[in-house]
Amino acid sequence: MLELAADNLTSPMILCFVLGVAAALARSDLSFPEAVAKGMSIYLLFAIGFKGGVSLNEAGIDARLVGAILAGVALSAVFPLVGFRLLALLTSLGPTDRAAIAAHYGSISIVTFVTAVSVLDAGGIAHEGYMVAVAAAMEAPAILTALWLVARGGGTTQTGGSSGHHLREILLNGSIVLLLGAFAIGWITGPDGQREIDAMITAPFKGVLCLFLLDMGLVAGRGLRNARGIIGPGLLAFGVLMPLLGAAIGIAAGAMLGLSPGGVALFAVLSASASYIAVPAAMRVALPEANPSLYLTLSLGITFPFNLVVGIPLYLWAATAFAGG
Amino acid sequence: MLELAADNLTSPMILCFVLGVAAALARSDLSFPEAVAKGMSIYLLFAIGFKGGVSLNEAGIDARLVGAILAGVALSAVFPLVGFRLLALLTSLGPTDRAAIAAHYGSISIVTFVTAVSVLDAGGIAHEGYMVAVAAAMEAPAILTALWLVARGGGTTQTGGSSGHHLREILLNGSIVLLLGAFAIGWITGPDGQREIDAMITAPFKGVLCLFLLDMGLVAGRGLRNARGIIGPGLLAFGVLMPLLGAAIGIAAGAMLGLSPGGVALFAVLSASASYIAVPAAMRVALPEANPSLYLTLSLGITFPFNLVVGIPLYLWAATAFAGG
Amino acid sequence: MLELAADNLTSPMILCFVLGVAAALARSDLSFPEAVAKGMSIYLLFAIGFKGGVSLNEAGIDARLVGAILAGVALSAVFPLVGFRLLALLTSLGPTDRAAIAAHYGSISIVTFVTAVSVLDAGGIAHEGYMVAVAAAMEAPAILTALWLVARGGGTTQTGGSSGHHLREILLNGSIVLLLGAFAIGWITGPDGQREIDAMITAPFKGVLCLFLLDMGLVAGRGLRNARGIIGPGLLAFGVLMPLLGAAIGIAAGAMLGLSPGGVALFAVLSASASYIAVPAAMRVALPEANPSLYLTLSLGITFPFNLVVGIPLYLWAATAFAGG
Amino acid sequence: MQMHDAHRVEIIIEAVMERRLCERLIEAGVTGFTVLPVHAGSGRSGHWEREGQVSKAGGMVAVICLLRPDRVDSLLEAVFPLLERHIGVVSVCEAKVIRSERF
Amino acid sequence: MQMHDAHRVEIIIEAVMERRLCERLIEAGVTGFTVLPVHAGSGRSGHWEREGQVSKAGGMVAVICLLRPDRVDSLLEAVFPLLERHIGVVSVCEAKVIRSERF
Amino acid sequence: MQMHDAHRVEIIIEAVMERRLCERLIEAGVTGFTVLPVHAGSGRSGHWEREGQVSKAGGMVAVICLLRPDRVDSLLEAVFPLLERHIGVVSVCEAKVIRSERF
Ligand SMILES: Nc1ncnc2c1ncn2[C@@H]1O[C@H](COP(=O)(O)O)[C@@H](O)[C@H]1O
Ligand SMILES: Nc1ncnc2c1ncn2[C@@H]1O[C@H](COP(=O)(O)O)[C@@H](O)[C@H]1O
Ligand SMILES: Nc1ncnc2c1ncn2[C@@H]1O[C@H](COP(=O)(O)O)[C@@H](O)[C@H]1O
Ligand code: NA
Ligand code: NA
Ligand code: NA
Repeated sequence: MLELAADNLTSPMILCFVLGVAAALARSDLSFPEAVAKGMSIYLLFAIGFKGGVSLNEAGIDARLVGAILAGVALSAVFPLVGFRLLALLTSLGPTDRAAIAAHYGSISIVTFVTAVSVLDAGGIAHEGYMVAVAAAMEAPAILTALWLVARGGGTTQTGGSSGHHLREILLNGSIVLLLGAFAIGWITGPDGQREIDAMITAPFKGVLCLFLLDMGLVAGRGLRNARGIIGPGLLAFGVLMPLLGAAIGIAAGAMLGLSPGGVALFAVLSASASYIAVPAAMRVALPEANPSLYLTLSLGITFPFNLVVGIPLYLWAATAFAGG
Repeated sequence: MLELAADNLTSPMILCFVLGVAAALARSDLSFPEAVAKGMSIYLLFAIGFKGGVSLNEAGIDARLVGAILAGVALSAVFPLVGFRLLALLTSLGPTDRAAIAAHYGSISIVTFVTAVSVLDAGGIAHEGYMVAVAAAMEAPAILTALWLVARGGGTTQTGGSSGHHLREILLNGSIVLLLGAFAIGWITGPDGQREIDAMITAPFKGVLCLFLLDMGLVAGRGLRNARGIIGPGLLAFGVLMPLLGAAIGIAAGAMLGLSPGGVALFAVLSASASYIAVPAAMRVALPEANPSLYLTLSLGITFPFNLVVGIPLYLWAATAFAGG
Repeated sequence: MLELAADNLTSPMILCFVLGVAAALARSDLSFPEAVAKGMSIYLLFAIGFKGGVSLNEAGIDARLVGAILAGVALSAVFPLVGFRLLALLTSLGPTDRAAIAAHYGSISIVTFVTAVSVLDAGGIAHEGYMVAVAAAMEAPAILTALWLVARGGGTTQTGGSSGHHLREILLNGSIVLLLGAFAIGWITGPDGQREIDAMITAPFKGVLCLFLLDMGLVAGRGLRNARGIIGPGLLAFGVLMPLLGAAIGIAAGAMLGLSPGGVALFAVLSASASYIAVPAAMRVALPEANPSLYLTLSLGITFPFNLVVGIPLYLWAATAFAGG
Repeated sequence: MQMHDAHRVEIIIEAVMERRLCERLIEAGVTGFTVLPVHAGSGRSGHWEREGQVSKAGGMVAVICLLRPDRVDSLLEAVFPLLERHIGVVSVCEAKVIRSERF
Repeated sequence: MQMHDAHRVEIIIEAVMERRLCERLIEAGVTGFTVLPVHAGSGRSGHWEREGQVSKAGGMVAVICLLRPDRVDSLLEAVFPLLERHIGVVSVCEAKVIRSERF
Repeated sequence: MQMHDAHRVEIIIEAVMERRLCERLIEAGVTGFTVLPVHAGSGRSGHWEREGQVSKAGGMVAVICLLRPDRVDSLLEAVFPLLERHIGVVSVCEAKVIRSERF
């Protein structure tokens, strides 16, 4: 466990993230163009989706696949309820802010997932390829729960356009479509397809991930600098407790589904991670009164680094201990 | 033939294009930044040009090279006359729109060409490296023919700047310069040069092509959505018949030149394909009265997918049957 | 020597630069999006920094490392004094313009350095990995000397913000932070880290460098076109003599430090090269009265190509002859 | 040259609302509008910049709409529901245009 | 602060015409202009956006030119031939500038 | 719709000065501003474009600031020291805004 953590701390990926945060806090003008950041994110989503699809093609459809997806959807839908309540205990925020924050923790961070997959691969730990599909399935349900929480409390959640319009927009979000589309392509084309494009999606993957984490460090550091004073001790505690809680539930669910230790660890990582791309955008549309500094700082500035540095090795260790490795 | 077509349909490249069209039609917000799309296009043009130049260096200059280039220029110049007339038969469009559309079909689509080269390479089918130079030579002549068609009919074609200025702009178009420049560099440096940069221009090529086709699918799908109702049955027929006609003439010309079956297939692909980068821009400058929705939708939304999905395997089969493979 | 020069002239890298210059002079509209250019530059800085750090990790810290960095700082600080004086001899420019130009020559061009490293690697010539750190150390001191030169002459150098603010901005410049950060990461993670991301930072490196040089050729050519008539014979002479002078001093310093012939050549290249990214931006802030056309055209349009085409093989030959190879 | 009175409306609004705003404008019957990218900004909700960002959440666009003076009010009324709950600013300048038949 | 009368001309024109327009402006003797990128737009010829596009064909730029009121007419006359046949809009606002010697 | 008088200040300034200008504006107490990217330009110091550039040296940004008419002077005075020594242009237009409590 300690060794894993130490290895993790000195991996190029974590160090790149740290470099980014440090540069931003020191007010360096180092930055990535928006288009480059988006390009790297497209690449990572495509590659991870495709490889997941190929491994499903190789392993064949498994009864557990359906179970895992349903469990993922259920957890994503339920976590915001947990988060909403936990935030009420730890902070004095109003229901709209609490719902918006909670939505982020029900959904997932694909980069945290991708980093965990890289750690597993580096350690030679097997895991189910369809976890990518589970990741995609977990992106959206949390948003709906959060909107329901606000609507139930008498808040308004829609702006311009019917609620069906809005739901469709959430489900057709670019990152979900790309992840599932690439997964489907990988599944259809299988190992033959992978051979054709392997040199582009496998070999440079980790290097691109390093640069992307550097960029995320820059953005997170900038957010932390601008948001100084916004995150009190209660929110800070939430930013660490919520992922731990999520991971614990994720491990239990994964073990109950009978996933491999690697798969259980990934389930824990998905459950623990908080969205910072799709959900913030959805919240700006649907809950514009919620303060974006709160959820962005918490998700990208606190929980993301926590999961990256402490969480991934911890969840992996716990999953191995629990699911027998 | 059927096997080829089926293989083609389930290749990651075609599936990526289909994913893009589907996402756009479903109104997903998935999109590539403009800079990323341009970056991928620069990469593809550079790589395909360079590799063509290297293979010319290896094979040595061939009498057929000159013949192929001259034939390409002639076909590019003549096709718009054919298209202009065919459009008069099939549609009731005015001469300016017909000339503008016809210009696109005389010129070529480099991505269609690149995809065909990938298919040939995957199938181990040899082809002349200098076909890249033929592709570059075929980009511009069609534009001049179209302008002549309009001028002959009494239309105006110039805006600001002499006609020499305009010609120069067409010939120094970025994609022509990059393709020919990379070709020249590949030719000068030969296999030694290729060894230096091979890891960047060969291995990831197909993967980048997949992502580029995904982007093109998104743009094509958006165009189709916006242009609903613009393309009547006559235009639709043109968008399929013109490439078939082009391909037939291309196969005949390629076989008469004595090209290899792979080379004949590429000649057919060039003849069949329609420009959607260089020519639309030239038409906006020179024939601003022509309706861009017509030519963009036709070229990118109809003919490009037709060639990608049906055309390439068909032309390859015909070329092999005809030129003896 | 001649063979080296000829090899250099027909390398894909030089030819790409030449293609860019030619396309821009011919007024082709070929261009790279700003975001793509910045993305390539981030990649190159990261890769070269990381690899330098790894090789320091392998070689262990060497007394010479400290000496080389101190020597680099000293040369960077002193060269502007030399340049300032030489410009007074060769031109009739005022002190502000002379100081601004001189700052560029005290600092370094990382792309010239990267190209030289590629040439050494291709020729199998060993060199100290920590030269990357020397490069980073040489970026900033020249700027301070130039500001001191102007302040001493009674000129004003600050706009908005204290001088400490300004110094901090210079030292935390994005390219310095990225280069040193990647160096540190490479040093910490060592060969293990390199193995993880090697496929991304080593294999495609030269290909990306080629495209980046093509872009630099386009920018340089555009600058030359716009600046026709600005560079008189005196400035032109400076643009060639100053790098030669710098290289000579660099070779002497490198040899005195006991660097390997490859290391001496790199020291010469750093000394000879002129900044065109960090220093121009710093000069716009601190010496807005200096004419940017002068220093940009000189650095990017004259000295950069001179070093690329003539300088690198010359300095390498001299370093080998001098430091015994 | 013959010039005609017009108004230039500039709406700076969150990027996530771009699609909805455009739909509203078209429904409101404007003849056209142009969307400019925005790089950074500052307001009561703090400072933001687009560099390095993937999410659309932090970012704005600027929409410029030229129209006949008598249409400004109906445009503003059509888009006000969007603006009311979202951060953003709207300004209107008097302007002259050529080719009034276009507006 | 001392302010001077000026006009702010904004020309939104097809990206393919940018080079020609700039040449015209310089020929017409303006002291300067600034070109802003455009992200998307809508008009009688439909809706377009730049995302994912490689071709310059579908896209516009916005050119801003500040100049002395008495020069507006000659500028418009110089660029009109370009505008006449191409899609795009031109608007002129009254403005004040500092440092009038620059215009 | 209820509109209020405001001024629209547009500062086109070198990209390297963006950070300093923003700090100045905030110090000067403006409630907000928006920064637009600039693609190319021409002036007495020649023509430039951003395509392919890595250095911030050649390039501008456009900063738009809407504010109450009585605050314009103090804003201009606050930013003038920056503008004086750097290339760039400043223009002020009269405008109307909705939601005046925001300015
Ligand atoms: N007075 C203003 N002038 C120009 N843009 C503004 C102004 N106030 C706000 N903005 C823009 O609107 C965004 C949100 O403003 P706010 O709601 O005040 O945080 C800012 O980040 C700016 O981009
Ligand atoms: N009223 C308008 N206000 C602002 N921009 C416009 C307007 N009308 C047209 N445009 C711009 O000009 C382009 C072409 O307009 P059109 O010729 O009407 O299709 C549109 O896509 C918009 O970018
Ligand atoms: N009259 C003007 N109208 C609009 N932008 C201008 C004007 N004059 C200068 N500029 C902008 O300011 C930059 C520097 O101008 P200058 O100091 O005249 O070289 C130019 O490159 C343009 O981007
Ligand atoms: Na989660
Ligand atoms: Na064709
Ligand atoms: Na130097």
